[in-house]
Amino acid sequence: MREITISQAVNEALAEEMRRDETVFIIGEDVAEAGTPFKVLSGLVEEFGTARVVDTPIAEPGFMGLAVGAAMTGTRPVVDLMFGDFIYLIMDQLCNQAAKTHYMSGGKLNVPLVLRTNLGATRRSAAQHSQSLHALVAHIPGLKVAMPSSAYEAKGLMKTAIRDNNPVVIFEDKLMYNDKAPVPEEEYLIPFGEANIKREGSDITLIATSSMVQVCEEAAEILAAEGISAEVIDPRTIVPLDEKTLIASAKKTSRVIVVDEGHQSYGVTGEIAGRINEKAFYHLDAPVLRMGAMDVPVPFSPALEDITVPTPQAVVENARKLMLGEMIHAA
Amino acid sequence: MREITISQAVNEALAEEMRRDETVFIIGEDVAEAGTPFKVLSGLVEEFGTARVVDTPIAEPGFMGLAVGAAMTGTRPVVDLMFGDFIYLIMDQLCNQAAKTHYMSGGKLNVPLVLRTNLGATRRSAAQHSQSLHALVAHIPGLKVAMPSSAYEAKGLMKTAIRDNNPVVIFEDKLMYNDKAPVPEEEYLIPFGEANIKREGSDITLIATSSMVQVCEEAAEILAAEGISAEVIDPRTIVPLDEKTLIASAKKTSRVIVVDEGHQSYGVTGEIAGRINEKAFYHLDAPVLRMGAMDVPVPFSPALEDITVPTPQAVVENARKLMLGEMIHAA
Amino acid sequence: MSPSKPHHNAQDYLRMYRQMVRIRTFEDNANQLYLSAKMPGLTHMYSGEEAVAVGICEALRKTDKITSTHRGHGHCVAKGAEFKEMFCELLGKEEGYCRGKGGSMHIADQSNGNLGANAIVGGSMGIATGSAFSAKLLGKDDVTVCFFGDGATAQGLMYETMNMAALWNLPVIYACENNGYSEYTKTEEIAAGSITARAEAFGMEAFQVDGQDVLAVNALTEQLVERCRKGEGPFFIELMTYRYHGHHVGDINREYYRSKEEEQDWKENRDPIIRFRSWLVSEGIISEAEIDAMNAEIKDDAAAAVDYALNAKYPDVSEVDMHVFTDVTHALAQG
Amino acid sequence: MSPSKPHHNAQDYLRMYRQMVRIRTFEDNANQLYLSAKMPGLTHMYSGEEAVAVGICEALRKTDKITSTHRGHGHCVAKGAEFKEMFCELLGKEEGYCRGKGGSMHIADQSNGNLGANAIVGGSMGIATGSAFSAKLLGKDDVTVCFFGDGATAQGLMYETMNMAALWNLPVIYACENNGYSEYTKTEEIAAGSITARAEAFGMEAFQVDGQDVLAVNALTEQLVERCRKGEGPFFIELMTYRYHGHHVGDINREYYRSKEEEQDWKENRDPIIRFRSWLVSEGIISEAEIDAMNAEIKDDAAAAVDYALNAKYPDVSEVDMHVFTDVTHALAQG
Ligand SMILES: Cc1ncc(C[n+]2csc(CCOP(=O)(O)OP(=O)(O)O)c2C)c(N)n1
Ligand SMILES: Cc1ncc(C[n+]2csc(CCOP(=O)(O)OP(=O)(O)O)c2C)c(N)n1
Ligand SMILES: [Mg+2]
Ligand SMILES: [Mg+2]
Repeated sequence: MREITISQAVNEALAEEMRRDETVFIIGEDVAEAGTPFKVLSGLVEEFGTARVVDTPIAEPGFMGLAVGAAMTGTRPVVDLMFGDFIYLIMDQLCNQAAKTHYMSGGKLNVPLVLRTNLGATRRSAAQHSQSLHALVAHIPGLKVAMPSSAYEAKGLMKTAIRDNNPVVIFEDKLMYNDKAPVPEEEYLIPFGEANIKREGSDITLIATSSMVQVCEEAAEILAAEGISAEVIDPRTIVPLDEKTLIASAKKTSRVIVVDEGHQSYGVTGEIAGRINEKAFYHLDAPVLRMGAMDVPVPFSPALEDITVPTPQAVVENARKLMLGEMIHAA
Repeated sequence: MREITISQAVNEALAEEMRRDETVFIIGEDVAEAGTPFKVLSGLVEEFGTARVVDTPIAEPGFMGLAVGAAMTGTRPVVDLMFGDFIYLIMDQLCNQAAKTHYMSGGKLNVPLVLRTNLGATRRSAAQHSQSLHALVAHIPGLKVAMPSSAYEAKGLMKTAIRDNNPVVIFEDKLMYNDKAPVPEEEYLIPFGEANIKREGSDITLIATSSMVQVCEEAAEILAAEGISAEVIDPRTIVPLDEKTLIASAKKTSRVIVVDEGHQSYGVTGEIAGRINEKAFYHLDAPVLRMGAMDVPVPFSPALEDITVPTPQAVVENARKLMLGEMIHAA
Repeated sequence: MSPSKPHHNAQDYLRMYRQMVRIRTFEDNANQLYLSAKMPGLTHMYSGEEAVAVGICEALRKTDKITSTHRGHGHCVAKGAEFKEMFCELLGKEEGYCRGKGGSMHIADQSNGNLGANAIVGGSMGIATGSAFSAKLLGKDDVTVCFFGDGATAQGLMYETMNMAALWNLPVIYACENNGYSEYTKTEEIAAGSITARAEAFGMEAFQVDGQDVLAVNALTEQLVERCRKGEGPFFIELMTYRYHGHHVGDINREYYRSKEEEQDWKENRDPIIRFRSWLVSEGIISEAEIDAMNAEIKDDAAAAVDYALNAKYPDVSEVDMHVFTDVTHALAQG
Repeated sequence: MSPSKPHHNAQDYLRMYRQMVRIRTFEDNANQLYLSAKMPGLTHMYSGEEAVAVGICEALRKTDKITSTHRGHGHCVAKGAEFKEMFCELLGKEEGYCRGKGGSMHIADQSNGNLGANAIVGGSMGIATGSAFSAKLLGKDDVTVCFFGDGATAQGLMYETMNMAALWNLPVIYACENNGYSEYTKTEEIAAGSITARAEAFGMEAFQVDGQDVLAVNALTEQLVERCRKGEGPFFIELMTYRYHGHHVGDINREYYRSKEEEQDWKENRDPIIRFRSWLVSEGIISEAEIDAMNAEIKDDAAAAVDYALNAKYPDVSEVDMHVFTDVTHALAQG
C-alpha cells in the first residue's frame, strides 16, 4: 500500500469531504494561501477557493463562535486552531455553546462542526505552544474527541468527524505531521468509539493515545526482546471511549499502564485507570499505572523539556516493575 | 461558638485581609454597591471604597487579564467571577498567563491572585449557570484549587489563598451561601494540602469535595444506622492534594467511594480513584467507586436536573454494594 | 411617532400592536408565576422594550434568523413563537420548545428562525455572525439579527465578530438594546466613549434609534434588511430603551441603583404600547373598544397557555441523557 | 527626521542610536544561530522596527513597565536588558533571564520593568492594563506601555481592556506596531475600518506616527508619558513600521505574500538606523568614523555574548519542577 504523511492524510480527507459535500468549509488563520504554518492545507484554497477556505483575523473566540452559528444553519465548518494551546481562548464558544446547543434545544438544533488542532511538546516552542489539552474538552459532555496516532487514523477519523452531526475536536500531534504510514487509495472511515489493538500481547497492556502509541510500540519492542509480551491499544477516540476493548485486554493481561501526553493530574490517565480499576479490579495483578506529562508548564530549555513527557525507556521500566511485582512494596 | 453563614465567612475573610494588607483589592461585576448577585460582598465597598472594590464592565477576559498584571506588579487582586461557568471565558488569562508566569520567568515574576467563583447545580439555572468546572483548572500546573465545604473552610481557605503568592482558584457552592457553621471569632488560617477527616469510620471511606461533603455526611448517618461505619474525608484543596491522608484512610477501610459534583468523566473522581488504586491497591477489598455529576449538560427542568448529581441515597446504595461485595460480580 | 411607511397597511400595524401586547402579557404572566413560586429559577423580563423586538422582527421573514439573550422572551414572541410551548419551556415541561431542557435563558425556536437565547452575555455574537456567513456561503438572501444589551458591548467577542462581518460583508444586523443598565450598574459606568462609534470604527454604518417607537425601529430595520439582502451589510443599530422590571424577577429592591421616579417617567411618558395605541386610534386604524377586545383576547390566550403549561407533564427522567449527541439515544448507556 | 526636542542632548541621541544598533546586531546574531542550527526552536526578528522600541523605551524610566510580544527582543534590549542573559535565554541556558525556561517567546526582565514577552497574540493587553491599575492603586506615577502588533487588534481582549483603561483613566499607553502583516497576511485583509478610530471610539486619544523615525516616536511618547503621569491617560499610538525578515526565522520563501521589491524599498529608503545615522552626522553630533567604531564595538559585544551563551550550561534537570509554585521547591516531590 502507498505510504503518505499525516499531513497528506489530513489534506486528502478534507479535500475528499469538501468535494463530496459543498457545505463543508475550512476557517482559521492563514489556512488559505499559506496552507497553515504546518503546511497541512496546501493546495486546498486553489481547488475550493477563498469562499470555502477562509483566512480569518487573529480572533479565535470570534471565528469559533462564527463556526458554531454556521454549523447551526446548514454548513459544516472545519475550524483550524493553529496551536492546541489556544483552546483556552475558545472554551466558551466550544463548551458553553457548541457542546450544549443540541441538548439545550431539546434536540432541535445541531452543531456539526470539526475543530482541528494539535498537541505535543518537545518542539522547543515553550509553555504556550506545547500543551496537550485534550483532557479539558473530554471532560465536557457534548463534545467528541479524536486523537489520531498515524496517517491512517488521521484520514479515517477526520472523514468521520466531518460527517458527524456533533461537534468533534481532533488533536493532531504537531511533531508527527511528516510521519508516514500505509493509507489505502480507496475511501474509508474509522468509526468513533472503536479502539485499535496495534499489537497483541499477553503479559501487559499498554493503553496509549496519539503520540504515545508510537512510544508504547517502541517500548513493546524492547520488552519483547526481554520476553515480555505487551499489548498496545490505541483508543483513537477518548470520547466516546471504547471501554469494552480496554477492559477486555486488562482482564486478559492483568497488568495495565496508561500513557498519555497531557498533564498527568486530573487528566486522561486518571479516567482510563479509574474505569479499568472499577471494571476489571478482580482481574488485576497490580495497580494500573499512569504515565502522563509532568505537572509542570512546558519548559523551553531542551535539557528540561525532553524529560517532561513519557519515553519508551520510561514505559519499559514501569512495565518491568509491574511484571516483577515491585509495585507491591510501593503500595 | 458562634455560627455564621458561608456568605458571612467569605465576607469576613476578605474584610480582615483587606484591613491587614492594603494591596488587596476586589474586582469583578457588580461587586461594589450590589455586593454581587449573591450579596456575599455587602458592606465591603462602604469600608474600603471603590478604589479597592472595583465594579467592572462585563468583560471577564479583560478583568482577569488586568488582575494578572496587577498581581505581577505589587498588588493582590481577588477576582470575582460571578458564575463558575464563565471560567471558560478566562481560561487563557488564567491558564496560559497566571498559571505559567512564575515558571516561565524562571521564578522571577509572581502572580499572587485569588479567583473566587462558584459551582453547583440544582438551582434551576440551566446549562450555562450550573457547571462545576474545578477539574479543568486542577489539570493545569501552576494553579492551586480550593473547595470549601462549610463556613469554617470558606473563611480559613480564603485567608490562606489571599496570602499565597500563587494564583489560587476558590470554588464556593452557590447553593450553600446561607448554610451556617461554627466559626471562631479569632483569626485562623487553613493550610492548603491538608485534608479534613469530617467523620471517622472504619468500614468504608467516602472522599467528598465541596457540596458533596454534606451529601456524604448524610449518607454516613444513614449507613451508621445500618451498622456500617463510614469515614468522610474532605480534601479541602484538590491542588495540592493531601494524598497521604486519603491513602491512609483507604488502607484502613479498604473500600472507597469518591464523590464530586463535577462531571464524572475526565474529572476529579478519576484522579483521586487513580491515585488510591495506584498507592493502596493491595489493601483494597473492592474497586474504588466514582460518583460524579452525570456526563450531560445540566438540564433546566427540575425533573431532570435533580437526578444529575450524587445524592445521599445514591451514595448509601453504592456503599452497601461495596460492603456486600456486589462489585465482584459486576467486575 | 414616526411617519408610517407607504407600503404598510392597517393589518401590519395591528400585528405590530398585537405582538407588543402579546410580549407584555407573556411577561406579566411569567412574573406572576415567579411571584407565586410556580416557576423554577429566575427570569429576566422584557417589559418596556417591546417596540425593539417587534419593530425589528416585523421587518424579517420567517427564514431570517435571530439570536437572542437572557432577556429573550420578547424576541421569541416577536419572531413567531406560541405561548403554550413558551410557558411549557419556562416551567420545564416536555412540551416546551426545548423539551424543558433549556428554560427561559435558552429558549430557542428554530422553526421560526430563533437560534436561541443565550445565558452568556455577548455569547451569541459569533453565532449570529456565523448564521450570516452560512447564508452567504449557501447563496441564500436570509438576514440575521443579533440582539444583545448595552452590557454586552463590553465583551471582546463583539469586536472580533464585527471585524469579520465588516471584512466579509456579511448580512448581519447587530441590534444593541441599550436599556441604560447592565445588571445593577448604569451604562455610563461601564461603557467608555460611544457605542455607535465603536461599530463605525470597523467601517460599519451605525444608527441610533428611539427604541420606544415601533414604527421608527421598523422603518430603519426594513431599510437595513433590504440592504443586507443586496450584500451591503453588516449594520449596527443602537436602540434606546428601558426595562420596567428589575434585572430579573427577583431584583425587587433596586432603589440603590435607580430611582422610582426614573422608572415611572419611562412607564408613563414613553411606553411603546401606550404610544402606539394612541397613534393607531388617532389615525383611525382601530377604535379604543376594538383594542380593548384585542387585549382581552390576548390575556385569555395567555391565561389558557399558563394553565395548560402548569398541568403539562415533565419530561420522563429517561430523557436526562438524551440529546447529548445527535446519534446516541442515551449517552450514558454507552460503554 | 522630526526636529529634535530642546532638552535632548548629544548623549540622549547617541544612546538611542546605540540601542537601535544593539537590537539590529542582536537579531543578526539570533538569526545566525538559527541558520546554523545552534538555537532550539524558532524566533521572530525585530529588525526594521528598532525605532519603535527605542523611541518609546527611551521615554520611560526604569520603574515604568512594558509588556512585550512574540517579536520581543527589541523591546527587551530597549528596556535595558543585557546581551549575555538574553542569548543564554534564547539558547535555554541556566544563566538566561528566565533560567532557560521561557525562551525567546517568554523572555522577561523584571529588573528593568519588562513584564515579559507573550506567545499569545494580544495576551498581554490585560497584563499591561493591570500593571497600570496597580500603579494607580499604589499611588505610584509609573506608566506602562503595552506593545502589540496590528494582528493583535483582532483580539477582543484589546477592546475589553481599553474600555476599562478609559473608564478608569489608567496610565497605560497602547503601542500598536503596525508592520503591515500578521503572519502571512496583509493587515488590510484582517483589519476593517481604522485602528486608531477603534481606540477613539472608547474615548481615548489616538495617534499615528512614522515608526521609522525614532525622534518622532520618542517626542510623541515623552509627551504622552508625561500626561499619563498626571492622570490623563490612557493613550493609543499606531506606529507604522516594517519587519525585514519573514514572520519568523524559518519563513524564508515568502514571495507568495509579499514582494522582494517591497522589502527592498523599506530597507533602502526607510531604514530607521540609516536615517538616524545620517541625521546625527549631518547635525554634527557624531562623525562617521565614530559611528563605525560604535557599531564595531557592539558587534564585538554581541559576538562575545553569543560565545558565552553557547558554552554556558543548561539548567540542571532537577529544575524541571522548580518554580511551578513560589512556595514549593519541587512541585512533583509533593504528595
Ligand atoms: C459572560 C457573562 N457575564 C456575566 C453574566 C451575568 N449577567 C447576566 S445579565 C447581565 C447584564 C447584561 O446587561 P445587558 O447586556 O445590558 O442586558 P440587559 O440585562 O440590560 O438586557 C450580567 C452581568 C452573564 N450571564 N454572562
Ligand atoms: C492567540 C494567538 N493566535 C495565533 C497565534 C499565532 N501567531 C503568532 S504571531 C502571529 C501574527 C501576529 O501578527 P502581529 O500582531 O501583527 O505581530 P507581528 O508578528 O507582525 O509583529 C500569529 C497569528 C498566536 N501566537 N496567538
Ligand atoms: Mg442593558
Ligand atoms: Mg504585524
